[in-house]
Amino acid sequence: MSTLPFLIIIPLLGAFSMPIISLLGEKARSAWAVLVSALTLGVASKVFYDVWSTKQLIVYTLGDTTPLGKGVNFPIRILWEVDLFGALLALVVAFVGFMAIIYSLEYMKHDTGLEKYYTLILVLELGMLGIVITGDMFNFYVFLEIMSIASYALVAFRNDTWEDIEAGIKYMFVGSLASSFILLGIALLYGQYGTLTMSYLAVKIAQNPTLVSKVALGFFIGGLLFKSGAVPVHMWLSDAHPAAPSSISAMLSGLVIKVGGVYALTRIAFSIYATSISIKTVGWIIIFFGCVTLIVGNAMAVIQTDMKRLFAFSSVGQIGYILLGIGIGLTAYGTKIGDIALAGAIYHIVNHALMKTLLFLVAGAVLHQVGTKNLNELSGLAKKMPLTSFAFLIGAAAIVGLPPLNGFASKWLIYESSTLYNPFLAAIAVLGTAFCTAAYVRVLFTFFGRPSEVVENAKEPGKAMIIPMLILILAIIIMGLFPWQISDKIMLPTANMLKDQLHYVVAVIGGA
Amino acid sequence: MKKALGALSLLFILGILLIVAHPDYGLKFGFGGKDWQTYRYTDEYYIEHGIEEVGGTNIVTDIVFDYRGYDTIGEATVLFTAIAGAVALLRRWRDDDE
Amino acid sequence: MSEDMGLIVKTMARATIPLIGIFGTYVISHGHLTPGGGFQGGATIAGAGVLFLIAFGLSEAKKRYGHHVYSALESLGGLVFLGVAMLGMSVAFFYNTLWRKGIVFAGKPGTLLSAGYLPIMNLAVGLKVFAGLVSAMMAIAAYRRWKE
Amino acid sequence: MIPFQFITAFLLVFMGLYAFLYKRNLIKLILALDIIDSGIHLLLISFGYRLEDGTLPTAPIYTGYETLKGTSMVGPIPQALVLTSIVIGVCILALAMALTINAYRHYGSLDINKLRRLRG
Repeated sequence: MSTLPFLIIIPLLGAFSMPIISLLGEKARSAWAVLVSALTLGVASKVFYDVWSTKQLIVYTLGDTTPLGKGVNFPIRILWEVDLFGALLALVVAFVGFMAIIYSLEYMKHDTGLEKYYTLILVLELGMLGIVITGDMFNFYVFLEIMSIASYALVAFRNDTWEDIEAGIKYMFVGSLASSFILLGIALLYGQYGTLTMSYLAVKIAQNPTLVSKVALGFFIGGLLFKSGAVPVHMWLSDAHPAAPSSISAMLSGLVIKVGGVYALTRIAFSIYATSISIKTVGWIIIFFGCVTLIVGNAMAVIQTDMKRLFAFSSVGQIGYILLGIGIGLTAYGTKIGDIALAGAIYHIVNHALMKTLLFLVAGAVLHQVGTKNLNELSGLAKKMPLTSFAFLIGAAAIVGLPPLNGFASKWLIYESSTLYNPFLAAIAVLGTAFCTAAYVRVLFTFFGRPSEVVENAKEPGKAMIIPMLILILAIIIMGLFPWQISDKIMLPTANMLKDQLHYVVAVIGGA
Repeated sequence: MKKALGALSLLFILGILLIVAHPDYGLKFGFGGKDWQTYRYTDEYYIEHGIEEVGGTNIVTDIVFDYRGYDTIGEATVLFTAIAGAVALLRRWRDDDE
Repeated sequence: MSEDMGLIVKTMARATIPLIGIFGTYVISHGHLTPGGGFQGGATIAGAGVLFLIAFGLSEAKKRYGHHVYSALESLGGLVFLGVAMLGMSVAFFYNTLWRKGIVFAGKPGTLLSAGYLPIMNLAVGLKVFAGLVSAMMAIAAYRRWKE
Repeated sequence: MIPFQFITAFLLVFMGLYAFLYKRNLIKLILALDIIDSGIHLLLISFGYRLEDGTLPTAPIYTGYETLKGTSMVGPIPQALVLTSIVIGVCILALAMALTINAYRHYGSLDINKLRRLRG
């Protein structure tokens, strides 16, 4: 019996039974949330290890032993199709979710409505896990909606402050419009090809690439760029991520924009469309958006005075790097440069999830202990909160890309591939990094400056907030010590597996 | 300027959708006979085999709960989430009296 | 202005609410035979709740509504759904083992006790949708905090 | 000749997008989202329609009185998908209403131009 179904069943069980468990009291509720997310992390590691050690896709059919119907050669049931990319992201999602839940034990202690909070955070994790393992277009839409609705509600969770409500409303309208675009694309694909399974769609589109499939791809790219916060439509991100509670900001910035945006874009582009239409044009579109995002996001980060808003704009900038890597991977499909760029993008997704989670947890600790996130009032924090400041130092150094830490290797892969492909793109990427450095150095000077009045009485937060930060620091440093081993052992096989569309198709419909 | 740009992009989207809807370029309406077998093979499979494989005479329910049952549990989760979210958002504020 | 809607409406509501409930239960329990199913039937029964709220007023409805009861019922529906889906875990998640192996609910297609786990799932989803919609409605109706 | 079913569906999507861009009331924006969704549902449902010679299509439900098994039943998948999609639409509606009520309490208005306190 496969362990894969428990990746969904355990968080689902946890979320559904949360109202009953919370009748037993506050302790039981927190313990249940931690237990469920820890078990999910265990299952995710097992699934990742299985896929990684065998280098085989896991195909799991819901409701039968085989996806194909009786006496026919097309899939009729929903199926899960997990390749290394999906398994890797599932691991990261489970890990960051676990950290965020431990962190919120203390961070959210003074809020009301915590029963709903833990339900929603488990559902958010469930939605992302569902997206990364699914192999069916409509099922992808359903889980995208689960993830989105949970995050709308969590952004506006503190309903007694106007920032949260305003940010929640903006996020909800933009996100629902994007979901509608994606649903329209799925409807068009069904109308033309009569199936919803991703791998069989790939076969059908390769046989008959009509105009409809291209229009549907246009709708997918539009909707998913909305969801990932690329630049012309990044306004919701810079409002929603600072307004949410910090544990949620960490999950939103670290995971949601990647799983719901970039992962889905990559999966659709590589696994469905890669060989059937001229993928080069699509790649250049993504590169264009990536470059604009890179410059604007990082440049906007420099001029912010609100710490969480600075981090949110920095997230926009980092999404630009990832989009750039994926775009080069698409235009140079099948060459060595493309592989390097793709591996760099995947590596950067993982790294950025860890770094940005750490940074938002630091911001939350400061907000919780000092009560403000305005950088002009926070000078001299390092003397009062040395551990938190150290965590910030590590996170900032990693996101800028200093060599001993993990951000260096992934950024280096993206620079290297873009230099080989087109030096102009590399120049843009370096320019973005310069802006990024400026923004973080500014925060650093604030932290180590002369102590101001606001921070006089600040002290370190409690254990439940310190421990997740320490674990994340440890993860960043360990990943920084073995960058090229990780790149060779995990990221390059992931890129190769993602690129291997034939394997993805054959695993479902057999040796066609 | 902004308004004109928005209107233009709206018209562009509508135009593309209408081109797609034209039978010569893309989608067709009302398949029958041989076309039905080539374009709606999955629906045909469900209509043929639904009763023996699942047992319900309502094929839509067979699909909703068996063939695509996983979608339905997702849908139930969406409902659960939205209601939890709505109840959480409509709870009392921290500084409300009573 | 009083909260409820007067004698005529209240009497009519008393008469129709049980009928709506029966019709909703019929839609749920015959979901695998006729048009309808768990979602539609559950929404129908929740409609009876809306009628009660409008006809009798908020304070009367609040007396008969316990938030914990309804959220526990909702999660119970979800748990039953999940549990039934896991019955055939030895083969696959969502494997319709009751019908394929013919244990219970395995009558001739077209009768009430057929189609394996479909009737149980319909009941679970109906319970969940009813409880969920009623609690959402009560949450929206009870939220009146600005000056009117 | 473009089938009028598709034209209707796309016009609904167009109307929804128009309202989404140019209306300023929060409730109207929520309705706009719902109209876009309705258009997509109409499109999906019309994909399932079937035209056979001589017979009218029926709903995909076996009643026991069919003369020939499944001669012309309309496609059941779009109906199942629309069923799921409608519930998702309702959920977004409920959440949007909850947010709107909160916004009205904070701002005393439903005008989206008033909701511009956050600096982009």
